[in-house]
Amino acid sequence: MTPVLETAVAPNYLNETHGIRSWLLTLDHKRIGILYVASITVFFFLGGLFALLMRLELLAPRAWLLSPEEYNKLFTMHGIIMVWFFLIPSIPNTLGNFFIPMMIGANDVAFPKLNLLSWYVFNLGGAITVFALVRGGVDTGWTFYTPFSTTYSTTYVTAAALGIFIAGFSSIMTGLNFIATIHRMRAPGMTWFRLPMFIWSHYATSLILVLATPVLAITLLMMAVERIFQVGIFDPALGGDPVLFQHMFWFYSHPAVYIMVLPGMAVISEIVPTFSRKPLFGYTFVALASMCIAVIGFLVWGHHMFVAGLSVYSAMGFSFLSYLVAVPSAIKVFNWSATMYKGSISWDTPMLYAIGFIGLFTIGGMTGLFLAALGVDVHVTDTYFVIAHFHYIMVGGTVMAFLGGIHYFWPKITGRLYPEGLARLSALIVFIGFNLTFFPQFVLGYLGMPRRYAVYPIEFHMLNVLSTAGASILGVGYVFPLFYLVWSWKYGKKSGPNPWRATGLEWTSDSPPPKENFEVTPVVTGPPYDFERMREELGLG
Amino acid sequence: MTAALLFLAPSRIAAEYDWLFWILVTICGLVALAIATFIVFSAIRYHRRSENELPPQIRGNIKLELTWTVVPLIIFMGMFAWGATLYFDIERPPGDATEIYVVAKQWMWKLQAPDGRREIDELHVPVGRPVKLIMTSQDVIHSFFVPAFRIKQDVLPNRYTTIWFQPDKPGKYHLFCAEYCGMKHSGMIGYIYAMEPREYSLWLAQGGAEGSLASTGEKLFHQFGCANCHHFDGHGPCPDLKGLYRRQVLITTGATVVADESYIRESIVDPGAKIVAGFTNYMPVFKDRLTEDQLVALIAYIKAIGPEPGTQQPSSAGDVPQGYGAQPGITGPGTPGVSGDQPKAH
Amino acid sequence: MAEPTVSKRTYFFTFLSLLGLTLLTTLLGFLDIGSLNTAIALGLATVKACLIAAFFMHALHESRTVRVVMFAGVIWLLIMISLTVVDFMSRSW
Amino acid sequence: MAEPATLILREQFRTPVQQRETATLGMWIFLATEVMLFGGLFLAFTVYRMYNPAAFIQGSADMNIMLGAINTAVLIGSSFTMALAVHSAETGDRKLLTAFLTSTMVLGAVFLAIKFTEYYLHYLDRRVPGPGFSFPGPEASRAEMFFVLYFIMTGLHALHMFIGEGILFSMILRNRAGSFTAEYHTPVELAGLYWHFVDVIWVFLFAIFYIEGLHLHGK
Repeated sequence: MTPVLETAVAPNYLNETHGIRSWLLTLDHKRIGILYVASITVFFFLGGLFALLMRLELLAPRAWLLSPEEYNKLFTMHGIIMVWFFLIPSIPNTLGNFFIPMMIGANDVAFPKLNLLSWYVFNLGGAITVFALVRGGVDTGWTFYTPFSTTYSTTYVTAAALGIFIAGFSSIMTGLNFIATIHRMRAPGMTWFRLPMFIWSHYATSLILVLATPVLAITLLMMAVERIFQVGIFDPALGGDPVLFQHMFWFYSHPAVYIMVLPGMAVISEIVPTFSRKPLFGYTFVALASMCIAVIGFLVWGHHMFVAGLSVYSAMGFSFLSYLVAVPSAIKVFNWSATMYKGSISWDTPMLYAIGFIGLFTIGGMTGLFLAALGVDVHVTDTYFVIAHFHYIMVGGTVMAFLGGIHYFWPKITGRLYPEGLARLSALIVFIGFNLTFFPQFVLGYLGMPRRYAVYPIEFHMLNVLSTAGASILGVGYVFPLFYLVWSWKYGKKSGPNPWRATGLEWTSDSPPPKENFEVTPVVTGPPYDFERMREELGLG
Repeated sequence: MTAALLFLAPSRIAAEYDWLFWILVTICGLVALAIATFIVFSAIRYHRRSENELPPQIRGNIKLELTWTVVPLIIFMGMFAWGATLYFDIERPPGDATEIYVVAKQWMWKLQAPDGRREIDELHVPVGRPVKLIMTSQDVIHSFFVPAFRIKQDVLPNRYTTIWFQPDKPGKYHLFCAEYCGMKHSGMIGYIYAMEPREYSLWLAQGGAEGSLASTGEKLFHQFGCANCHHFDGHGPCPDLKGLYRRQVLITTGATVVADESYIRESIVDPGAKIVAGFTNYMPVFKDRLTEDQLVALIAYIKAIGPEPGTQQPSSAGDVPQGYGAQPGITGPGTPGVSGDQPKAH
Repeated sequence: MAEPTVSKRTYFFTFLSLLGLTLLTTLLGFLDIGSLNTAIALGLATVKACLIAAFFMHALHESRTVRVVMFAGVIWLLIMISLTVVDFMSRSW
Repeated sequence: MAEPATLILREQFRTPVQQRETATLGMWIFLATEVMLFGGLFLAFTVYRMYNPAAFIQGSADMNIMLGAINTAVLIGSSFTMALAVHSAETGDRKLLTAFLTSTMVLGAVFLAIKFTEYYLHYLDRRVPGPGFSFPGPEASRAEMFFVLYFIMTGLHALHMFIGEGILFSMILRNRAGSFTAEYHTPVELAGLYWHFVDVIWVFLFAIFYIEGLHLHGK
């Protein structure tokens, strides 16, 4: 039996069954992960298209391409689609779905049917949102602030809210599934402190998903009831308090930021050790930092409301807690850096994305310190400073991590290698384009350009042109991987089970893995990131 | 404009703000630079030289971990304390500030001085005097943002929020709406003109007359029959409004509330909400019968009723002593005064 | 699994206690004791909820993990309500 | 009696105990999400109750305590029969299981019937928020918020009851098909958890909507 023959015919999750039905009705977490990749790719490029149109409009200070109404709808739809239909499911539902069971040595998630249902529910929510978009769009901003959303907007607010409401159930199902899986499905010997950091971070993410998402659901429901029946809940004209809406909205939406970035941290915590060939520095501290972020992250939502009419004392409390939640993020950055120190660092594409992530996340996190400082927040909140800040976290952080993770896990998912040179080039393009797009926005914000402005005073012109120039470069950087990854699925070099010499259980299985993940249930005997085991394989034994 | 904003802070708050801001930029910039240098250094210095390398397997160091937990925490606490102090300064207006009433609506700012001057999307103020803005919205949430003064405050319907500034340098400063408020959000822009006192009085002299805000309020007070029940001798069927402003009021539920602008407003539009202890509520609901502009005038009048009827109330109108109530109201050049406003269809 | 988790007897006494507490809640509600009314109503409701959880829902027999999940739900609810209410209460300070 | 054929061990699990514990954990996590879902409404209630104490107490005094108390008793009774259903499942008594599930369903239906009677009475009293709303006394405008929250919260609870009835019905069908044994009856336990949870929510709704204004009766 020659090796070539073996890899050619080895049954795996991709070739075991064929046809559309076998995909649409699959209960295999790996296939569901790929279904999610397809869905979120569509939403990502849709949301990206909106962003590009917005940047084009902002090329000139006056309305030259779009009317203010169209611009308002574009930033709303960009926000809604990117937040709920790309960022939140981006890493957990694709890489998380695929690799959580593999990393803990299980052959599937706890509730496979729920997993598939979650994908259908997600697409249903997306379809309804896109329907709202096609019928005329929404112009409330992704934050749906009342009373504008309940009383004044004449656009498809209810339909969009319904789409998000439904997608929320998909989030809840995924979070529930992951928690149950991580608690109950671990292989023998896989104790909590032997779990890869990827699992810890996803566990923290799932906690937030299940505890925060229901609050969004009920908030949107109340908003819709108010809008449809014109009874008072949040509208002050009807006896309500619009600040209550903001409390409820940010009780979800601030933790949601951690839903988006924790999985990014999960991926980086895998890539950095593998490509430094060193265990993750301060494993216990990084693991606990994830949990701290998940818990303290629930106590800080008020920092979105410092100028919204929050009481001064309440604002002080929220500011204080916001600084506390910055500590675990700092701990993570320091530990990733320390992991690289004295390592054996390869410059493969995933590592380039990881390095980019650490740098950009650091800038994003540190500008968060500005926004958490009460007095400083007053001037820069609701300006482009905030836009730049959260794009450094969401795009510079999560999207970089997603791309890094896709490249890192690509050989495991497809059994093929992507073209390394092209991939490095596009990583570089993304990094340059990103900084050119968003760094000028920090300056714009400090100079006082408010967000959500379709037209703007002339003094902000130059920086906006720079930003738009960056956006076009960024766009190219995102289209590249789409093409070469699809190409390499068929024509890429065969990778073998462990091209990176990584340590996790997922790399002990074939590439692509068999349907049941492992031939025999693995038994775990040692700590994670155990590169010592490799000594013999490396010829150093 | 841009350069002025960056380097010439036109108010004390703005100058203090810039201090904190640039110190934060320096600290964060240095740390970010250090991290970036360390990572790039590691990536180059420890670049993998052969496929068979196995570097020393270091798993952690407790002392280091504690250091980079505690040190950032201490720095963060410093940032928190400084930021909170500045915030208190921004949020708490000095007692002698000129009070400007701001009514925001889609998509314009209506600003009224105590002497009755009305401006739209423009505000003329003399330098060197604190200005307090008492703001409400007629429709959705807006946000009053003057980048040059580093101040911003959301403007909410059915409630008064306040912010203050004191321009120290003359100039023309942008006023933006910073909370998305619908189609022409980006058009809800205006200017604050800070003028030398001499120019300011010249400018004042150009305008036409209109009654002071409080005297408009007094007219409304009689027109709507408020005076029939609210007597100033303490014997009427309704609470005596003398010296009400800023006083602690005991209400029927046993709680006390401070009679600030929001309380007075609530007591007019929805009298039953917080009834003064010992009184029965006979008052009609004025919810849809008064415009925001009329409410503002009424509140200015009620605030102006000092402890003795007829005397001027010192604390709220302190900074316009010579003109208050007596001086003819003046409208800014080129800005027609608006009376009432268009009904808003929901 | 031959041995049932909770005996019929316990179920029956739980049921009786719940009915008794409902009656007590209702009767005490008729007294005019100011804000104590609310406190008593909510306090007794909490006792009833605990009885249902402990016996009907077998919470006492569940694993530690499940108990953590229960407490997490309640604690997060309290976080949301208390931090929001603090804002509304301290606005006029 | 144990019938091995009905004990389905799904392929992702290694042992039946693991399968059962995972399912129970999943259900409890779901209930935690439900706590947060209703939690948002309880938060809104707390805030507006704080704003308008008099209106909320008067609104509560407007409730029909007789129907409310009876309904609470009915729902507690249904929880009792549900607990007994789980008991019968544990002892493998299929006949009793069907009997108890059916009585739980009947009691649930009685609850819903009474609840909708109440809604109808509110409708006759013009207590339904909207243009037709009316409430005696000076608190009318603020009492509307009480009724908005009342209808949303009890309505969402009633929706959960309907879903619960559906779940119970499917349990009865599965039991008649012989799916449950003393060894395998996890679905019945989970249905029980759900049903009891809906009961817990009602206990709090009863306290905040019916009890607070009772002392105003007869005044």
